[in-house]
Amino acid sequence: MLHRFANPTRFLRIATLVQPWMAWSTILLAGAGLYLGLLSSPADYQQGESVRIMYVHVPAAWMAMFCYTGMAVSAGVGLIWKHPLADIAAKATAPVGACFTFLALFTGALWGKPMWGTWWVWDARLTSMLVLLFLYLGYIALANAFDDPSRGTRASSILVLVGFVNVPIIKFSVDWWNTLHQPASVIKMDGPSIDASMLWPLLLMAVAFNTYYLWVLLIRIRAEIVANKIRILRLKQVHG
Amino acid sequence: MSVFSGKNLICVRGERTVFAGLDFSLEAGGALVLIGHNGSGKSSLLRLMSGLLKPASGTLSWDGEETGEDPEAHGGRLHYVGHHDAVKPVLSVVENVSFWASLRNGGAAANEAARAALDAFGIGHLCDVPGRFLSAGQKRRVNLARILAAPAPLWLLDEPTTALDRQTIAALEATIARHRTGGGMVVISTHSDMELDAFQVLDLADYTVRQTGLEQAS
Amino acid sequence: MSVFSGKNLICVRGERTVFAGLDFSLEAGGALVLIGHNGSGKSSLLRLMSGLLKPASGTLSWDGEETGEDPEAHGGRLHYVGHHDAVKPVLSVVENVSFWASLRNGGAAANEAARAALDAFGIGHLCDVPGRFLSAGQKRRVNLARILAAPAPLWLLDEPTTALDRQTIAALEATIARHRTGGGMVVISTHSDMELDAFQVLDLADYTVRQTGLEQAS
Amino acid sequence: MSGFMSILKRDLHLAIRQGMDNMMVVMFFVLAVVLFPFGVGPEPNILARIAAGVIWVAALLASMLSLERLFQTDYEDGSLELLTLSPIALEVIVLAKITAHWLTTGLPLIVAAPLLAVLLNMNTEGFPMLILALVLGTPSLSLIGAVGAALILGSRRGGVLLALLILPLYIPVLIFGVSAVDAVIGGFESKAQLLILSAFLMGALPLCPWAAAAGVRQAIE
Amino acid sequence: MSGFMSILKRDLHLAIRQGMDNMMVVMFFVLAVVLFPFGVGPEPNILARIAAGVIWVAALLASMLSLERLFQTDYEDGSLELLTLSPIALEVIVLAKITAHWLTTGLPLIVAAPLLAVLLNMNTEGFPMLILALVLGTPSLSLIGAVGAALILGSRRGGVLLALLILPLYIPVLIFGVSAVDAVIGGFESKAQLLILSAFLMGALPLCPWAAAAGVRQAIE
Ligand code: HEM
Ligand SMILES: Nc1ncnc2c1ncn2[C@@H]1O[C@H](COP(=O)(O)OP(=O)(O)OP(=O)(O)O)[C@@H](O)[C@H]1O
Ligand SMILES: Nc1ncnc2c1ncn2[C@@H]1O[C@H](COP(=O)(O)OP(=O)(O)OP(=O)(O)O)[C@@H](O)[C@H]1O
Ligand SMILES: [Mg+2]
Ligand SMILES: [Mg+2]
Repeated sequence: MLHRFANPTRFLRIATLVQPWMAWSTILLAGAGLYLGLLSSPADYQQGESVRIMYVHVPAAWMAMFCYTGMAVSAGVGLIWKHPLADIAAKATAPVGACFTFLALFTGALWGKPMWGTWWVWDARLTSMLVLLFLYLGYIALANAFDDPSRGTRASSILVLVGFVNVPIIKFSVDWWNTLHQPASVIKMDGPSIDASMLWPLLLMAVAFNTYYLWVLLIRIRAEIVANKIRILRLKQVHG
Repeated sequence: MSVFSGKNLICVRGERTVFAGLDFSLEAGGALVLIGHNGSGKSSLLRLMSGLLKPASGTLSWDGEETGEDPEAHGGRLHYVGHHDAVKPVLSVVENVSFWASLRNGGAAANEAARAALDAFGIGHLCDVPGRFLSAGQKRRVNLARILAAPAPLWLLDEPTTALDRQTIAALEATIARHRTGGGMVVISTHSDMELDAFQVLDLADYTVRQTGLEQAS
Repeated sequence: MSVFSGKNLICVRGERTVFAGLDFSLEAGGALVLIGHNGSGKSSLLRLMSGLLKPASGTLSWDGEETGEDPEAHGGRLHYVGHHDAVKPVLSVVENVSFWASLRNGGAAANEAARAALDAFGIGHLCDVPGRFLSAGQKRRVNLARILAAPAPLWLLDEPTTALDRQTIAALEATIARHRTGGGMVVISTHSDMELDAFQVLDLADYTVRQTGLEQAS
Repeated sequence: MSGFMSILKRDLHLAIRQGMDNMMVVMFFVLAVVLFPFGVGPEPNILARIAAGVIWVAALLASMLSLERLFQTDYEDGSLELLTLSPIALEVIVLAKITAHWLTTGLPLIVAAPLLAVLLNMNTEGFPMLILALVLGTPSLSLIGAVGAALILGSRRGGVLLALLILPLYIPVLIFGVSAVDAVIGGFESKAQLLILSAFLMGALPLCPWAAAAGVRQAIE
Repeated sequence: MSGFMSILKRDLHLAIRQGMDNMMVVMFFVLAVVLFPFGVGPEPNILARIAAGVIWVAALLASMLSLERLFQTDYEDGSLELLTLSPIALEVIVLAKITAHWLTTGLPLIVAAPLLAVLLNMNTEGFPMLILALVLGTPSLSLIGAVGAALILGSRRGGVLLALLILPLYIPVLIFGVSAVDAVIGGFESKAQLLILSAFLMGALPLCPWAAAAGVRQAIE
């Protein structure tokens, strides 16, 4: 059994070192981003104050897709190279990603009410984003649906890979179909088309969301490794 | 002293008569071993005795009273071990056994009884392991522990030694002997040798009952 | 002459190591009998040999080539008999067997091969009976007929005598002897005695392999 | 009575150990409702018009799906045989299993319903009645479904067959459940519908466990 | 190729022997659609408006229900292990099983659809497109569903979990299937939708058998 957790043990040492850095950068970046975004940046000439929802909505939406991509990569690594850490990382990411997705949906709906006059429309981007939330939930459900946890890991890894088809659809849905949702204005080929006074707080928040994710991820991975160890010790105890 | 007997039993399965005109009678402390080639109707007869299967005709009676009249009372006085082990994968071994015991003991000391029964079959150390982690033989032992955890006078065992190792078969034989000394009855179907004291053999090839002394079955 | 061998096999199930550092080697015409108490890992080792389970580490090889490289080829050269009998209740006995034969023989004489195999296990008369009407032992015989209906050099049998009557066990022993004379190999797990010629015994208590002459197993 | 409690406790125990499983019934319910806007298009007024109907149909389907396994696992692993052979009346055993099932799936469904009503733009006046109708209706669904679940034991393709057997029996519950909500939204009384739903429940309570027990008995022959 | 045919033949054989079972998928489909007039009331114009959506949603649910057992029985009776150990590539085996499944359930569904469309008052102009869209869409449903069916093998609460896994993946098929029909009824072109449905099918055809085979392999460990 030891060989399986040789790597995680080394990982635990590194994680202990990195974790406080992540915590502090999250606090500082989010503080700065929120200050710039909510207080010092201008209100939009079209959208008024409600534009400030953007500073949460857009990073959350990015993170939702980023987390799923990360899960797909980890799942692939876990399936092909059987790296235990990759499986644990995928499993630990899922709830965080689901929360980001929910946050993006929720803030989007909040924003939609003043902008489009309705909480929800069934257009391609919103729909594919909702599908993403269900994919996260399906992953979590499948990973926990087996008596043998390693079975759950393998089955759900395959699911993530199949569901990854959805990510490019979210990203490019606004280009393929004309919808209510506006197309990309930050991440695109010919540079961002957004004013610097809005771009900076947005980018700060995006980085803050990222460090927050890494922070939580480290905590969750550590917890998962410890839980695994406990389970194995307990099994050893009862089986002698 | 209680008597369990069947008269002129006919069993029909899948529109085919498996056996007809079968008689048997068993007294307290007795043992009946069913032998016969594959498909001769041993499992069918055991299910019939338990009340799971209804005979096409003929009567089964306990102390002269027909068992079909009060199926709950009959269920309460027997233990049946079939091909399935009824072990829940998410419950621990002791929870599995004590649930069955609690249905009969009224829940009182079910837990202690379960632990004692598991010890008797040599899996006391697995008490807190979930059922999903067990091998074929370990599951069978849990199933056998169930019949020890709550007393009942009549045991119906369908090939109980399946998947068991030598040691556990010996433990089972000892358990059966104790049960009979206490006035219990047992009906067993088996293809392999089991060491029992004075028992009757019912050969399903010709429905004859032979009395056997201190020899080996089958 | 082909050789089937495993080196330094480690098997992990449910996050627990079942066995570690296990070696074995089997030549054409050889037989390996797995013994060990309940839960010692006999079934796990057989599944590992078949490729259904992947070893946590260690290698399995056939004529020096790793079996994991080409799982279809490995599947083609073995027959596995596990705890489930894979008998479809709505198909007749001969349809059941000939389907499995047709996957290997390319469908040609699958039907005749199936009938011959069923005769060998004494259930030729049940050929047209649907699977749902079979008793436990009859199902097991259908499963065993499957491995006779299409030839394969390696037989992996997990407690094949379960539910069989004496006569059929003798028929199985004869079949295994014929298979080995023709250069086949066989790996068997068992708790009961089987009569085999010169075979190796692998005891899962201590992973030692013993060579046995013309005696009884276990 | 102690037998009833033993089995109820064990079934709740199993449900809790299996953690996610009951959540999943609710999630199916949510998903089935959410499919409709995809299917019929997002126009709020049409959605509002069919909201109560869609929620009830989804509740029916969810209840049906989850009932499929009510006896199935016990049947497959041999527990059902042993339960039948226990000294407790089979009717009591069946009733305990149904109760456990409703507590772990029916209740969460009722909690989720108002959220879905919001999603479908349902008139908020109908909310209390929706919940009340579900409280009266879902136990009937569980009871009726149990009969179907017992009847299909041992048959292959269980799910679809079960659907076929019990969906027609579900229809009256559906009709009065929906019309209770629609009546309130339309500004009418809905006492009559509630009385009928209660009458169903009162009728199903003694009848269904008995029929389900008979079904179980013939399945394990 | 002969392996593919062997398995296809055997699965069709099993389906025919089990007689009622495939009929039942169709009957579930019919019943689920028929529930709607009860649920949303019998007004013809509302029914006509939601007809295509309801038929597609019912087709999704029927397909999902019937797929639950695609590998289940083979898994439980040990046949799946033996199939995996046969000299035929598992991907081919899976594809053969999916084909047999579609032939025995997808096709009858397509035949029944126009009847239900009449029942729901759907505009007759949409009928040919409804059939065409179903012909292109249902194979994708079978293919995607097979992946889910493989992944849930051996899990607790199969049916509901399956719903959770594959309904989200069904949504795109639903959306384009419905909008193809609605476009024709509204007097527009629906080539784009048909192209997208075909693209789905082309994508699913190589991807899904592969993923399903991977799922089966890990399930029988
Ligand atoms: C629940 C509804 C909504 C969902 C699910 C949603 C989803 C998303 C997603 C996934 C992105 C990331 C796109 C990318 O990286 O290319 C995004 C970005 C964005 N969303 Fe939303 N959104 C919603 C509502 C809204 C509303 C109402 C507005 C305002 C009118 C809005 C404005 C934006 C903006 C400005 C971006 C940044 C685009 C960019 O610069 O790349 N969203 N949204
Ligand atoms: N599916 C499983 N998941 C986790 N652990 C398992 C599983 N199956 C078996 N085990 C465990 O692996 C060990 C070996 O089991 P295995 O079935 O190989 O034993 P066995 O030697 O065949 O025993 P038996 O004689 O009882 O058939 C046992 O301790 C068992 O508890
Ligand atoms: N469910 C069933 N439906 C129809 N016929 C059955 C059924 N089960 C068994 N049979 C038939 O009834 C006869 C007796 O079967 P039974 O299972 O009682 O035999 P058995 O003596 O226990 O055999 P074994 O030693 O193989 O376990 C057999 O011929 C069998 O074909
Ligand atoms: Mg038998
Ligand atoms: Mg074993």
